[in-house]
Amino acid sequence: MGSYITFPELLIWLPLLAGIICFFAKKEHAAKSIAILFSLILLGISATSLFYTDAKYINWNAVNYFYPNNIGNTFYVALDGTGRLLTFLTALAFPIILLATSKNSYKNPSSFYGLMLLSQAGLMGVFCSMDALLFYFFWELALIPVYFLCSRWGGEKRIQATFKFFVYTFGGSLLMLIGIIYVYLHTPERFFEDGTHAAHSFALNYFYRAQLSAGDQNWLFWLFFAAFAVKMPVFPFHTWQPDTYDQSPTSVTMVLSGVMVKMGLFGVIRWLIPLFPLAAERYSHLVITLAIIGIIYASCIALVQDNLKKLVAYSSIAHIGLMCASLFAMNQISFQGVMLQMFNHGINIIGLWIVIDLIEKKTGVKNISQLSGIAHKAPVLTIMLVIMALANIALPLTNAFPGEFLMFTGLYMFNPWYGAIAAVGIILAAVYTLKMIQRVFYGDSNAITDQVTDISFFQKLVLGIIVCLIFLIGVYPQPVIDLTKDAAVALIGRTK
Amino acid sequence: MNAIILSAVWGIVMMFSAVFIKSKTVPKYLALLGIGLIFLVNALELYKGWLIIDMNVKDMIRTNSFNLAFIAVAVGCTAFYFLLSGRDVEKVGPHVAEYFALIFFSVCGVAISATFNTLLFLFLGIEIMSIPLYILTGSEKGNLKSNEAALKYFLMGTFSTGIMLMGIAFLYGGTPNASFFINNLQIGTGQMTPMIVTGMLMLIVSMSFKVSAAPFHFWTPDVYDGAPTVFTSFMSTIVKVAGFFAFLRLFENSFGSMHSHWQKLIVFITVSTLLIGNITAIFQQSVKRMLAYSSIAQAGFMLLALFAMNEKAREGLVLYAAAYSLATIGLFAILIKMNDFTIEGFNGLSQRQPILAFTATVFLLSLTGIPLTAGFQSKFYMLIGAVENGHHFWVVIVAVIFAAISAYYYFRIIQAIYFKEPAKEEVSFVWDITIPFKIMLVLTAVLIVVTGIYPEWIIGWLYF
Amino acid sequence: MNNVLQIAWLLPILPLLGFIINGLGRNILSKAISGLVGCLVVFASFLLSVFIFIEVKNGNSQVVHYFDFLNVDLLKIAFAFKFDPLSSLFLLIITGVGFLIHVYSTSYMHGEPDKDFAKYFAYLNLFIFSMLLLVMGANYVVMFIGWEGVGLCSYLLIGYWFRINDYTNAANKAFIMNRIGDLGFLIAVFWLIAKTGTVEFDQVFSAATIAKLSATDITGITLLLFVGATGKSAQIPLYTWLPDAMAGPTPVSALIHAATMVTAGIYMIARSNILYTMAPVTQGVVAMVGLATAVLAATIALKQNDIKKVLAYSTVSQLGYMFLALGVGAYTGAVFHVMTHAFFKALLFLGAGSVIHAMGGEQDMRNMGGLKKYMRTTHLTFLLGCLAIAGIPPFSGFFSKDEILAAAYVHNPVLWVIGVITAVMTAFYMFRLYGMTFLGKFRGSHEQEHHLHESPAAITFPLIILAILAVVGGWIGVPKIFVHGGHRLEAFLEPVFRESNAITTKHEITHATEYMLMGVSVAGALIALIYAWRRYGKYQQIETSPKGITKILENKWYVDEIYNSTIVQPLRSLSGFFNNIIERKGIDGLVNGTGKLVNYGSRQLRWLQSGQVGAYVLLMVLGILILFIIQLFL
Amino acid sequence: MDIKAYLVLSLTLFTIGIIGVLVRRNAIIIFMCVELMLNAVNLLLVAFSKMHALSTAVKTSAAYAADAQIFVFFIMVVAAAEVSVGLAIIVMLYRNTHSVDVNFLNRLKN
Amino acid sequence: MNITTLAFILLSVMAVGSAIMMLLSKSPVHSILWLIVVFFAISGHYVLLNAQFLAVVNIIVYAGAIMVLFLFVVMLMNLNADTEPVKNYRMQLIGVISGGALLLVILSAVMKMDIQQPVQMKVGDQGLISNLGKTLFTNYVIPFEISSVLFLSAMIGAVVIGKKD
Repeated sequence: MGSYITFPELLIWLPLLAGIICFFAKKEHAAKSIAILFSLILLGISATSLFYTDAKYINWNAVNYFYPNNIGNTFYVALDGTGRLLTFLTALAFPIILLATSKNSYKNPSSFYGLMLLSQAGLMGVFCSMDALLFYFFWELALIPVYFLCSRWGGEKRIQATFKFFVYTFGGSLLMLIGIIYVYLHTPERFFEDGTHAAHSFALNYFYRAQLSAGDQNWLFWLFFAAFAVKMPVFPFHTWQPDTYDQSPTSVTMVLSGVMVKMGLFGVIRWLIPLFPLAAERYSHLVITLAIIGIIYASCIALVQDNLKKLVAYSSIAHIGLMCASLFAMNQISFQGVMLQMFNHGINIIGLWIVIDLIEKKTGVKNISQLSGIAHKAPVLTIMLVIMALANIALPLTNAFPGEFLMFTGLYMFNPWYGAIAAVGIILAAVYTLKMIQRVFYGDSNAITDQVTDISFFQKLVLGIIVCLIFLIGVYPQPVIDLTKDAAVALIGRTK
Repeated sequence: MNAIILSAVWGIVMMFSAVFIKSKTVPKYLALLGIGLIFLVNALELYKGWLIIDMNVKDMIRTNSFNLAFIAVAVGCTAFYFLLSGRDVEKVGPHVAEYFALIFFSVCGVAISATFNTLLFLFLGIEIMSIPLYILTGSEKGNLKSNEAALKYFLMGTFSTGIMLMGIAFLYGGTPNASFFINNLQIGTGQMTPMIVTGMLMLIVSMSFKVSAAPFHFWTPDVYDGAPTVFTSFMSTIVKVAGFFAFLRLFENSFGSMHSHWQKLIVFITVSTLLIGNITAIFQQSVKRMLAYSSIAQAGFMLLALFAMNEKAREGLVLYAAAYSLATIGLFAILIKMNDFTIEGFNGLSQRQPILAFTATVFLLSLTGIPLTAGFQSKFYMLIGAVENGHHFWVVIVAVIFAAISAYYYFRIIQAIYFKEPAKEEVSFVWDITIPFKIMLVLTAVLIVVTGIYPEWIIGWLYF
Repeated sequence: MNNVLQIAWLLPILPLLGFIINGLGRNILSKAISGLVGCLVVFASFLLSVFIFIEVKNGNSQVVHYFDFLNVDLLKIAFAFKFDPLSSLFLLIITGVGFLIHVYSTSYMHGEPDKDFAKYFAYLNLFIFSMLLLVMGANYVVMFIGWEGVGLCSYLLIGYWFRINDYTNAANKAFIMNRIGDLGFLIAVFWLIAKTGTVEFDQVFSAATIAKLSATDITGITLLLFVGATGKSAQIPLYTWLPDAMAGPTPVSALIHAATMVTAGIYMIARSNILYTMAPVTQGVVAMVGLATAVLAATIALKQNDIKKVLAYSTVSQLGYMFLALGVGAYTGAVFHVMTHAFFKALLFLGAGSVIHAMGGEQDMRNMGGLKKYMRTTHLTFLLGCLAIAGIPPFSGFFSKDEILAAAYVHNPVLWVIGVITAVMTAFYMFRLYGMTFLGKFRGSHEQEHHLHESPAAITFPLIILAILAVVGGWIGVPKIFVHGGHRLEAFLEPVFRESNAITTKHEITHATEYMLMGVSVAGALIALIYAWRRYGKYQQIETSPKGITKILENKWYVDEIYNSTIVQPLRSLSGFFNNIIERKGIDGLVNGTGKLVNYGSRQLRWLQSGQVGAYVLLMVLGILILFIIQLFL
Repeated sequence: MDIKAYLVLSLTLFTIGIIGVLVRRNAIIIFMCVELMLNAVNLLLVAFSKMHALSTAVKTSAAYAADAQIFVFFIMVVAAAEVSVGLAIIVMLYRNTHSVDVNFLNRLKN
Repeated sequence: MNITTLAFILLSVMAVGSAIMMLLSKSPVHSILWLIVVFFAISGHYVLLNAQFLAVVNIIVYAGAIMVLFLFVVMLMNLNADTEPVKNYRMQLIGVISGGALLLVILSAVMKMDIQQPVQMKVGDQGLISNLGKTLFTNYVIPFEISSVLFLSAMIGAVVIGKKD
């Protein structure tokens, strides 16, 4: 390995390959097993890559295909702290999602699984790419399969909802494209191995060396932020999210909320803050204020949500808002907290979606008001959900606690008031989560929930894995934190 | 030069073939042969500088790798056009060979307007390009729409020709050394004389008309809608991009030094074109008409080349020519197979014709400008150019916002293809869809994707 | 390193083990086994804590570090346990009382189906586990882990009968109120980190660190910590959850909502006593709040008819006492009262439980009476408990309460007066309860009367043990005016409060005054006691609609209603506003509005395309004109 | 003679042509107006050629002056070609709809 | 006020006047006749400018061939009557106004120019047939060749469109 093929390449090409294979699979179980098999292999690879973080394995973790062109971009992919963690999250999320996808729930499944894997490839690319143009490529490519998945297999209002989502993100990323171009035109000249040279370059390290005045940074910041803010989403760019989560098939919702929203945060970490440290400094208060408004706002709406999926969607908005806020607190504690929390949030929310999907499948409704007393019909399901929910409200010894603790600490160090106000969110989170548990699971079962049966062994297994992860990281988060140390330090270095 | 001569000659060949060949299918193969030859000789000229006849053109036509490469692109697209829609040309009317002959003459005009070096040849090129189109537009004699379109096109076309000639006259009068050579108008770097301004302005108007840029675009929807679909496909792609190339060539060589003086005109035209094209396209129900408006919208993006007028923009224009033409030709080729041109006609295409559905999606994504398609690369180059140019930055923002809006109507078709249930009656296709046709579609799609991944294979030619 | 402390990590692990066994095996384990497991693990940890206690008593108190919980940048949070007199004492109380209550539960919860039975014990073990974490944690974060853990367990146990909606409501209320407190706790921790960069007790309390903190910092931090305490220990304004928490099974009320969890606040403040000593403002606040709570709860308790509610309010009031003690700097007194209170309040709850058990779930005292002759053990132990809480010498309550009152008097006589009044009220309502329950003649239905019987050994055994403790428990803290050096507890806890004591200026009070104080309070208590005995000894049900102050008291000063209308409703309507107006109409409306606008524009622009050549040419000409104007005049 | 006179004249003719295109509805007349526009251009070109013939800049090569008139010649050529095509289209239209009124051409709109 | 100027004015008035008449006359036939008058006037201008070749060609091609073609077509359709029964006066007014505005704008733009270069009248040999012929067949032979393509396509057009089938 190493000299032949590198981790990032494997991470990108394998799912792509698998996806294309899946398209030609005739039977469902064939397609599904291919998908699961490949995603498990990928998980293995990604897990292995966690043990090769050391600098001396650089040519295992980074590759830079040069091909002659006159705009100076190369196929430059590499794994660094954040990217490694998020690729691992992606690699971890997909097997779980695919396993949780119950049989023949989607018509013509082969293309369904194919598209799923394609989106995985796109995500991997986003997290690996070290070249702005490449990054933009993958940024869009991750979107397209998801668009098709949502509007093909979603609920009845899927087309409008998904299209709203698409236009939102597409517009945002086009603005980012302009920003990329502008920065590109200010990068120094680049000389290639073969003697040819380009006037500018898209490579990350060249972008870091771009000559940008403070004035430029101030508006470039917003061009980039538009794309990331929509993706996260930050208040007030969030209205696509609840509808989309509600309408799209749950497997896709898991991808969206578990992994895809991290793209926005990742973008901020990898591109926004390092490229425009001055502007980031300057606008940090504005962004944090927005994010905190988002936290309170989303939590309040979650209080009165009757639709289970929308409730989770809004709670996710609140969580992302917190991450965004503490990203812009810009100290190492908050950075590492965010990086840790991105991973945790991915796991928790996927678990939450699995359970909610099960409930919807078993009862056929997703309105809290119609559900009641599932607890004594399906105790295991209940326990699982309660654990997920508690992780969602960051109870100690669940994985979310260390992350949120660090984030709040960082935010508080940046400015006590932000920390304090943002922390109100944890109360609201407790309120709506417990209300949801009470309404759905406690009390006496009604006509709808009478026939509910408990979950199968297989589902127990899948959820069990997630629960184990939750507690594992909750009790001993340090290894994950260490993984992101270098990245955070480097980031701090850029901002200073 | 080779392309000009051979296409003219081959037009005559086609014309006479009508006398000897009675079969309806043979002319297509003859035309394919011809276009292949033209591509070949043009390529030879590009690589080796080899000429069919070495005549002294008195510098009235100037060939360099750049415009030869463009001719190669145009001819290549024409070849794809023949391969995809050749069989549909036969469906239009009895005079198949004549249709092909006209197309060849039009290609001759394309070649001229890509290489002209004097206003005379600009004029001739544009005319040679357009007059066959008037005829082709009206070639469906029984169809009133076709007639109407032809008349409208003709009247307004000649009108714009008049404007253009007036402009040329003013330029001639305005230049101190009476000359029609575009690079010899000797426009100083100072303020332009009123005559020059007037002349240039009238040229802008007439060229904008040819490339259907607002507010001179009004003929476009009607003509594209009325003309036989197969010819709409031709005139909305190859001819239009040729017009753009001529536009760019003229203004770069003659008024390039005064760019800052007339850039605001281009800004006005660009923005209004983007606005009208995109906004009006949204509400269209007929896909054919929608594509007409989308061609206007794309024109707005191509105008960025004139707005920027730098190296990247020039490359971008050629890329755009290829990307836009291929995608549109492909779409029209699929559209012809439909028996109703409304968007509902596409409902559930994916279930009946997966290959068509897939390729159509690729074409639409390319037109929208999604990465990995040629469409993205061309837009990307345009944007680089436009940003590099530095003035009127807001135009770029407007452009991308409209690019986002354009997704709205392109994706309506995609939604129809994939997410809507097919209409009950299964006979939604007039003509059978042959295997070669599918293969060609896939080939086109592949080409688009390849260009999207590695556009340098086209750009490389420009600096051969 | 000593081998007992080496295996100290077993202490929390054992209950956790019990939790896991009972939790996973709840479908297969029989009642006997799960009960046995539940009790055994707690008993084991009790033994362990006894050893640890001895170890610590031999002056070997230390911090045992296990692994880094969080280690980021300069912030290092260790997962470490601290063994010192304070924690070891609490360990004893928790595991000891905990064990007794486990035993009690085996019989009390016997009616439950197997799996629920196992679930119950699992929760109980989990509670012990978190409580141990809370107490042993060597820094605020580990403490917070336990802190929220116990909150979770109380939530789970209050909502144990989750099919009844009121119960789950109570559970939610408890958890959310605790969360509000926890928020204060958390922010205090952030503040600490921001200022000092550490949360380890030893470092925080070291003079060097405290030097880093300004007076404002200390006041702020301590106040915020106190907010946490009010949540956990049910003080004003966050006390209302505790009475509702009586929805849970009675042993739970005894363990969590009387003996252990609710004292966490006191433990935490005692733990960070040095900070509080250095923040007189906070101390004042703590004392005030504590006293206010004591009075308020006591007044409410006067008019409650639900036997458990009375006990609950008395708990709140007693906790208020403890905070008063903390407020006036009598940390030892507070801890002392925690211990004694743990004994007699657990005893009282368990007794009440035994009564309820006998009455077949009946909790309204108006339907009881005359149980004396049916259940002797219960009656006797209960009486002892009442005497203890009423502060009648020589029962344990007397000593602790007296110590607190004395300290209050030293600090400010007014506090003392109010304290005494509260004590009197306590004596009154406790004996009102006693009288209504055990004296007079039975007022319940007949089948209840047939059903009446003394509870089995598993119930009476803990009662007896606790009764003994309630009697003798106070003797480790005999004030020096009786026996010199009689206050062994003070001596034992001295190292913990050394710095505080060093700072606070102790002005001794004369023996005479002290006797006088004792006399007054005891006398008051006795009078109230006898009055209540006489009055409620022959209590008859008289149907009179309550009016005036009585009505207010029966409705608990309408506090719940006030909270509901001032906090809950506004929040709900705000959310509704956000959801319906801003989200739907505002933001989404804007987004969709843009789409609509584009569509509209599209529909309008189409009319430009009129189809008329003349019009087209005209528009072209106008276009030319515009271009000319732009070029020439702009 | 001053060139301005010729400018005014031919621009007037040109504008008359444009106005004709605007106001008349008979396709043939419109077409004729376009022809008028072309003639106006021709006139202007010839005038310019004669102007340049005197101008010092191009005295050296009298050929340049001829260019304009050649150009006029080509314009006539093109005009002739256009006329044949245009009239053919008009006749075809007349065959189908017995009218040459452009205002009746509104099957294609919006 | 010499004879040249006089002729110029005369011809100009004639051209403009008959152009307007072409515009105003109802019957297409009259319009065509008026247009022929305009062409004659323009040819007169050519003569005045000593562009003999163009003068001749103008008469032959335009006044002769093209106009006659028009005349034939009109006759063929016998459009001698008024072909525009319903008048749209508003449209006409707008048309005239905008056209006039265009004229004014262009003139105002062009008249600012500083060329005092007179136009050579009656003399000068560029316009002579021999000269033009020489230029045409030396410098301009290629455009000449290529313009044949136009006629070819026009021819085909006649076939494709005109031919009845």
